[in-house]
Amino acid sequence: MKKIEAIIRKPLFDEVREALHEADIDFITYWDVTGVGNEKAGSIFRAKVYETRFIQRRLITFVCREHLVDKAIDAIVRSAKTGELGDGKIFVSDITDSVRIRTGERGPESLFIKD
Amino acid sequence: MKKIEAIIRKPLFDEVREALHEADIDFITYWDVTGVGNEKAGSIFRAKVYETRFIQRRLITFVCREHLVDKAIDAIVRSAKTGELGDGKIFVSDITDSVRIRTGERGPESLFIKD
Amino acid sequence: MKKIEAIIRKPLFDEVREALHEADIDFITYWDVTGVGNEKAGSIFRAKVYETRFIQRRLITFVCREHLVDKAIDAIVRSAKTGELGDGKIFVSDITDSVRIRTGERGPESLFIKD
Amino acid sequence: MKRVFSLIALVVFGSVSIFAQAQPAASEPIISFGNTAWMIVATAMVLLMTIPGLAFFYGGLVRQKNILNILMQCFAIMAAVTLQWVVFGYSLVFSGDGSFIGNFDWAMLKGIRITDVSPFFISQEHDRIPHILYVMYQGMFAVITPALIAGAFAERIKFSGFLLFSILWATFVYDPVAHWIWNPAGWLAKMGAIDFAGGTVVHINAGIASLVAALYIGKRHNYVNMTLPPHNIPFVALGAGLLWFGWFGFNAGSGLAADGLAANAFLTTHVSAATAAFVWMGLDWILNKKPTTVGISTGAVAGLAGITQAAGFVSVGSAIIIGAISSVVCFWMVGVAKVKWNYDDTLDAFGVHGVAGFIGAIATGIFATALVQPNYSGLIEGNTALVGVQTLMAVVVAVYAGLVSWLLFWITDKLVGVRASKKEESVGLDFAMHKEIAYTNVD
Amino acid sequence: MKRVFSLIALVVFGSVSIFAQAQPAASEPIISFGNTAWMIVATAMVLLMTIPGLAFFYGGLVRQKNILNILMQCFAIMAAVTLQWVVFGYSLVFSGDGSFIGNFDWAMLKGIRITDVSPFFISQEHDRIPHILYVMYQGMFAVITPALIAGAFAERIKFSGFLLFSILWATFVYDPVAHWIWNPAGWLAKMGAIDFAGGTVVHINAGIASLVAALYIGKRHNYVNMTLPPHNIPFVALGAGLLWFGWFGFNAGSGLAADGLAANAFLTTHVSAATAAFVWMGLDWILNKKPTTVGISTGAVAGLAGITQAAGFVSVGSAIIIGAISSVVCFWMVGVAKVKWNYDDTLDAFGVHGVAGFIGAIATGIFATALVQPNYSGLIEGNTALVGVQTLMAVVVAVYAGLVSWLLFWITDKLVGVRASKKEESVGLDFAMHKEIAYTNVD
Amino acid sequence: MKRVFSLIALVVFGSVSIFAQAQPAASEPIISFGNTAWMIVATAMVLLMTIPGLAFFYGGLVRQKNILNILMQCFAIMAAVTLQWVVFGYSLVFSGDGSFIGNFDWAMLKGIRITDVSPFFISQEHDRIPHILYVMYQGMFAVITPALIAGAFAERIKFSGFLLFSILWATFVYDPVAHWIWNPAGWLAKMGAIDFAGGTVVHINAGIASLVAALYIGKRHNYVNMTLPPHNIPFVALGAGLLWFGWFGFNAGSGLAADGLAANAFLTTHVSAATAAFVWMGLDWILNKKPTTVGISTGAVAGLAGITQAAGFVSVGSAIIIGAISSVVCFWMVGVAKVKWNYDDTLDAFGVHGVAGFIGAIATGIFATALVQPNYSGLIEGNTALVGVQTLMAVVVAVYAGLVSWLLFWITDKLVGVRASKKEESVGLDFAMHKEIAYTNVD
Ligand SMILES: Nc1ncnc2c1ncn2[C@@H]1O[C@H](COP(=O)(O)OP(=O)(O)O)[C@@H](O)[C@H]1O
Ligand SMILES: Nc1ncnc2c1ncn2[C@@H]1O[C@H](COP(=O)(O)OP(=O)(O)O)[C@@H](O)[C@H]1O
Ligand SMILES: Nc1ncnc2c1ncn2[C@@H]1O[C@H](COP(=O)(O)OP(=O)(O)O)[C@@H](O)[C@H]1O
Repeated sequence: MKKIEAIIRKPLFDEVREALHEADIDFITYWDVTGVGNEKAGSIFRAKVYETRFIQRRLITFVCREHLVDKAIDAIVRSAKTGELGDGKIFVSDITDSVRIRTGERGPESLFIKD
Repeated sequence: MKKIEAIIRKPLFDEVREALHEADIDFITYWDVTGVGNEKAGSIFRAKVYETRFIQRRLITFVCREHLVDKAIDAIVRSAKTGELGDGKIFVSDITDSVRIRTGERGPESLFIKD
Repeated sequence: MKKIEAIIRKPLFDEVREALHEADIDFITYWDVTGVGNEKAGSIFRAKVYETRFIQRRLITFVCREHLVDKAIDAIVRSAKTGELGDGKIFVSDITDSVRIRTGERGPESLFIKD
Repeated sequence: MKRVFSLIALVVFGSVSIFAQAQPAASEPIISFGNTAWMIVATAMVLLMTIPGLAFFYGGLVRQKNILNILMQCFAIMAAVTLQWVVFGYSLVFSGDGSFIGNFDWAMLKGIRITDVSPFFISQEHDRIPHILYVMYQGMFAVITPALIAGAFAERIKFSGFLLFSILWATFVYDPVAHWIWNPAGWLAKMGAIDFAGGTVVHINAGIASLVAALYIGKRHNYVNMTLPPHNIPFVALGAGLLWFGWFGFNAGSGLAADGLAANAFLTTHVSAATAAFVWMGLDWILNKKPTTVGISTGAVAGLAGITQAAGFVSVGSAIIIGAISSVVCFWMVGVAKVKWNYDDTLDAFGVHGVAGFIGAIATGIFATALVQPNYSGLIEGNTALVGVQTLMAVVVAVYAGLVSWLLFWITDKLVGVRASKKEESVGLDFAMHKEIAYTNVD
Repeated sequence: MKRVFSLIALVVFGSVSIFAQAQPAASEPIISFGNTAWMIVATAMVLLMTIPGLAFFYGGLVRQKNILNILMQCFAIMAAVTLQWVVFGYSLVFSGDGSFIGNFDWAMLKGIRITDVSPFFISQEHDRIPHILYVMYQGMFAVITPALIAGAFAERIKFSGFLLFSILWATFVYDPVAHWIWNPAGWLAKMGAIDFAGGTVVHINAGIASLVAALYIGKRHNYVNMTLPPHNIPFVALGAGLLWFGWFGFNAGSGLAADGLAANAFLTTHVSAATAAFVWMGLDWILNKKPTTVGISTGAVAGLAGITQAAGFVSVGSAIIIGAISSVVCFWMVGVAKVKWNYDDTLDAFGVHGVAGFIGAIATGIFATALVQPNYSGLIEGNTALVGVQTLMAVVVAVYAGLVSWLLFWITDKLVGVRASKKEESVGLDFAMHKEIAYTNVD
Repeated sequence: MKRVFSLIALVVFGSVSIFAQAQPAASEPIISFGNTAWMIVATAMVLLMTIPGLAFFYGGLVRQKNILNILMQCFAIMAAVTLQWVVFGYSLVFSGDGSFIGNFDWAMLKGIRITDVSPFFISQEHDRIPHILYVMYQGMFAVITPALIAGAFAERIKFSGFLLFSILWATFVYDPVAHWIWNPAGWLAKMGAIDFAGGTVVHINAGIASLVAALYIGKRHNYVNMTLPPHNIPFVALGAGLLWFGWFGFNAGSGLAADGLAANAFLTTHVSAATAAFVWMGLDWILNKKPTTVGISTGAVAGLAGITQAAGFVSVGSAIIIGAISSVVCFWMVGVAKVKWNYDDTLDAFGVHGVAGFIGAIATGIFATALVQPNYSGLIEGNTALVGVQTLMAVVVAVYAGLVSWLLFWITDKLVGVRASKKEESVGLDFAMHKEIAYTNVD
């Protein structure tokens, strides 16, 4: 099982979620973060313009089985890319165990619905 | 050392924290996240009912030594389970190093208080 | 590639960010969390003082190449340390893959700017 | 009702000095301290309705990334329309004796001295207010009307387009319509159409413009499958509370005096709002299983808009009926009809204000009673004429506002554009249009 | 003081037309523009106290998951009690000459014409306000009183139970008690008990009901080991500021005229609030090491509640004393006594309003001075009778409100239930009762 | 203008009873219901400007960790200065006939009965308000002035230092300056300097004190490279809206009557605010590419502060000019000059209030017209004297306020310290000074 963490532009969240859905990723968790990177944003405050490298972003994370990883990454890259500085990053790491609290199931089978 | 991440129902947070405390997990960090999964919630807005799969959840994370992992998972499953869709997930992963900032201690010993 | 997660005191964020900058860490992502640990904070509410172990903290995370890890940890410890209970923790883990969304680059080279 | 009488010999009173108030001749109107006291406050209360009242009511309903755009629109209209009003708007509406529009005699308030009594009055012919206070009071109505429209195209309008459209609209729609109905020389006023506090002039007028604007500008992206909960419901309630408070200035102030008529308008306004809020809560509870905060707030606003036209003509029992009907119809409108007809009136500026305005126009024709103002009786007292002229007024204003608003929106679109780009919309108008973010937690 | 005089021949004035005001016979009361101007505004200010004033003061103090429930309660009471008031509440309190309760003569405001002068007055026998304005002004008091109780059972009440209880309470507790004290025919009024703006009728009354309700419904789950910081302290301060503002309508309006008595009530109200706020800040600072925002806001409210009864009877020096005592006692009550006696009055509706109400009742008996109203002297001017009757009034109202509130709460519990389920409580009442979430950040 | 006349034989009117109002002798001043009605409300509106108006305007602009400190300061000043005012402040300003300061004759409002008419009036010599109401109205000005200064040292002040400084400042700066200008015996008043509603007494005075305090206390840590967006812009807009509303009480109330002069002050105030808001929006748009919410709010406040002094002396055309100039100069001040001169006036208390105050002082000397008040003409009507004395007033007050504020700040620093420690500043003043956190999401 792999954990995927994607730091994306907030306004593109809807597109990414749909792309993931098409790539069979239905369970995700996300929250808002602040990112410091290459991109800069200009704001105005009382007659002054100032630039900030602190950008509001969204972090999406999900755990999935290995065979879905590449498809998922492709989906994110496709939907979250604008080509301009600040498109964000995806990180992949290993998950050693997983539990579905409702059923107590452990391991990969906790990640999908058997019917 | 293992890192445990549990995505739970917000209202059950108190129960989970107490269960963890009894399982010797005293150091935890948490924040609020939005989860997309099987569960749905209905809201009302101006004479219309609509359903949303975006549910407010809480993510609890802590790093602990290996021998505490199973006890901790049991504690979470016990306290966070309602048996209905949407009880959440627990993920376990490896931590290669840990530092206590106050003392500079590294490795497992940074995780507990020696007296 | 390693992922570093540091849970620090919010007021020291500026110092930590600058120290990381000097340690060649320019890309970071952070958000606010609540920590439960040894430290306690006293609040007043309607004529009563009460203590809480729920402390507002900030979690900084970044992924970097191995050779930067020790320098980065040193920078954090130096800048985030007050010596009092509650200085926080740093956790290190492995990242198996990394993608820069803008370019599609993968692996370590997605983490820095080649000029 | 704003059925006002312009005095033939205004010039006579021009010379009434404020020091002369102590010994007025019997027939000469004076500036009454009491009525002036009330109307100064009423004017300020109507300002409060726009900022921060309406601004927060609307602002809480949109997504977090668009609230500043709403607040900004309310402030910008307050600034722009105030200037328009003083420079020529007031004159267009209230000067002269043309049937269709005023002239420029009072442009820049030329010739209006601070000692002049208002040539307009309702129930108190003798005890009046200063003319310039009347200018200000009416000015606050001119401000809030275009601000209401902002609810229709929220979350996707270009700011420059919005500003240009609002100023044009204030000039070419609001000013003529207000002239027809509130200037005694206006053709609808002469036909006997009555609108106590602006149910037609303000609510139908803005409501129809909203519908037109919503249709023209089109839906927000993803509108169909988006569930868009309000980002800050306490702000919605704050706005609704301030609107309720300010509405007493709006309605009870429209008699231009602190007398029994004002008290009656206060009573009917409050009771209609309470009834409509209660009914909406009940409908939510029965049909959707739960009573809601946004629902009860919306209900109150529907009741307030519904009674506006009738407040100074009907009695308390009729106010209950008007409130209840407004609530039921608006509930159906925003919950059923809007979904079926599938247009995107973001904050229901038409569904609430426009629809309730219509109800009020007709209801005034039905429920007006000589017990409140001796000269005005409606259908229930056997006068069939009034309901006819009221319907005519509502329809005429709807048609005029509909056509001209469309035209102005089209002109604005050609000149500067009205629709934000898809990217601006998804980034959020706050940042895209104003380079500001409403809430930040940088420490 | 609301020690009002009903005119024997009300019917006489029923025929006073608003047009007759220009030439009043010497002895015939008229509708004064000035007093009416003030009282219209005062009425609107008391509305503002409930929504959004109290709604935000309470709403900011609860946890994020319960704020909408508080706001909703304030709006629902505004709607429901307004209707109750117009339909029969006003009549029960103010009509007839029964000692214990009024009759239904004024149900639906039957027979009250818009030209009628109010049969009730305080300092200005000749220059009065419209009767329907008096109805509205009193109605706002009937609304805010049950709203205060909402603080006692916050975060765990069932909405249906809340609504039923509030309407019953308004009818069976508020209406009789208001009749006893504010209707000149009431038995306590006849004994000489005085309550200028509602220290007993509103604050003791609601305070005792709060205590009873808090005890009946029981503690929130986990109450003992929960630390529950307010979720939005700026909202608390916003509410406190609006309450302070609106309280001038409440207290300075209770003389029903814009005269020296109103100015005195304004002065004592403001000074008592300032003193109490200052004292609470000092106590926090000394005893808890830091002055706090919630503390100074609570102190101001305690001072306002404390002076309410006395505002039109005492002078500025006494107001300082009353403010200081209210603050100290309420501080001790919520900080020490509540902890010791271990009950869960969530937002201290009893600890602040009830307790300060008692202080005000007794203080009026002590500090009333003939310098303010010639007919009312207290203990410091050698009149021992007043403090006795004031104590009696406070005790009688406390006992009556205590017993009947318990009974009504019990009946409500049997009929629809009062306590939210454990699950609803932990999910939060906003979502459980209203399917709404106060703040969302969906973009 | 507050150019007021103290009656030689005050004692005469001391005996005017409120019951005597019905049959006043021609020459004897009475308490007018209408004027009293307006002034009660105006007084409450000025309270609303401080809490919650200014509190939220400032509170929204700071970082999340410092908002409670701002709110707390506004409440604490409301409490402390109210007591100071009643105990001796009012007496220092308005009693006696000294040129430089009053005496203690009215300490604790000794000898002021509730039936006394105010010895001070502007346009209505005969129809006045109760003396105690005048005390309260002026008291609200005494409260808001030191509250304005809080903007200068926000985010780094010690609370004890703040409180001590504010009380000292109210006593040793505000009271004398108000005496010079608003007491007819004051030396600047006698020279003919005029300040209708406090442009000099309030805005220059507080503005200069702000500059001094900002320079003394030094910059916030990291000021240079910190970008500090406001934490809650909707709060800023809420505050600005409430300030705009309340400012009508401030300016239109300063004529102490509900007459044509009040209406004129209302008109000029509103138009100046609208113009300044519009101009600021335009400057932002042209120079910074985008119109902003904080900008338009700040512009409105600049226009309000700019017109304050002139509101009762100039006509509507001049109000447009004053509004526009205030906006442009303040824009340049906070956007260019502050950056260049590199001082840290956190919320631009000097850059907006102080600077606009100066503009208003001079503008009054230029634009005053006999059309508004017959006795006051400015430069445009050929009277060169007035602009001279206005400039003198502005400079004298600036110098006095500058020196004494510095001294008081220095004394406060020695006694209790003014600057929060570096650690307190980075933790945030809310927690460091008050052990409170504004927003929490514990469920
Ligand atoms: N190594 C990293 N570790 C953590 N977050 C990162 C890292 N690199 C980038 N980010 C996040 O991704 C965001 C976008 O990165 P940025 O450098 O601005 O764009 P790009 O990847 O297109 O060069 C940053 O704001 C930051 O939140
Ligand atoms: N694979 C996953 N990766 C990340 N988060 C997940 C994953 N699966 C579930 N979650 C989180 O857990 C929550 C509960 O999951 P859900 O499917 O609704 O319930 P259940 O596990 O009982 O079927 C989701 O809302 C989501 O936040
Ligand atoms: N094992 C852990 N897992 C997750 N978070 C932790 C862990 N240990 C500490 N923390 C976080 O670090 C914060 C500081 O820890 P604390 O015990 O108070 O201080 P110290 O490390 O100085 O003893 C805690 O509030 C918590 O957020």
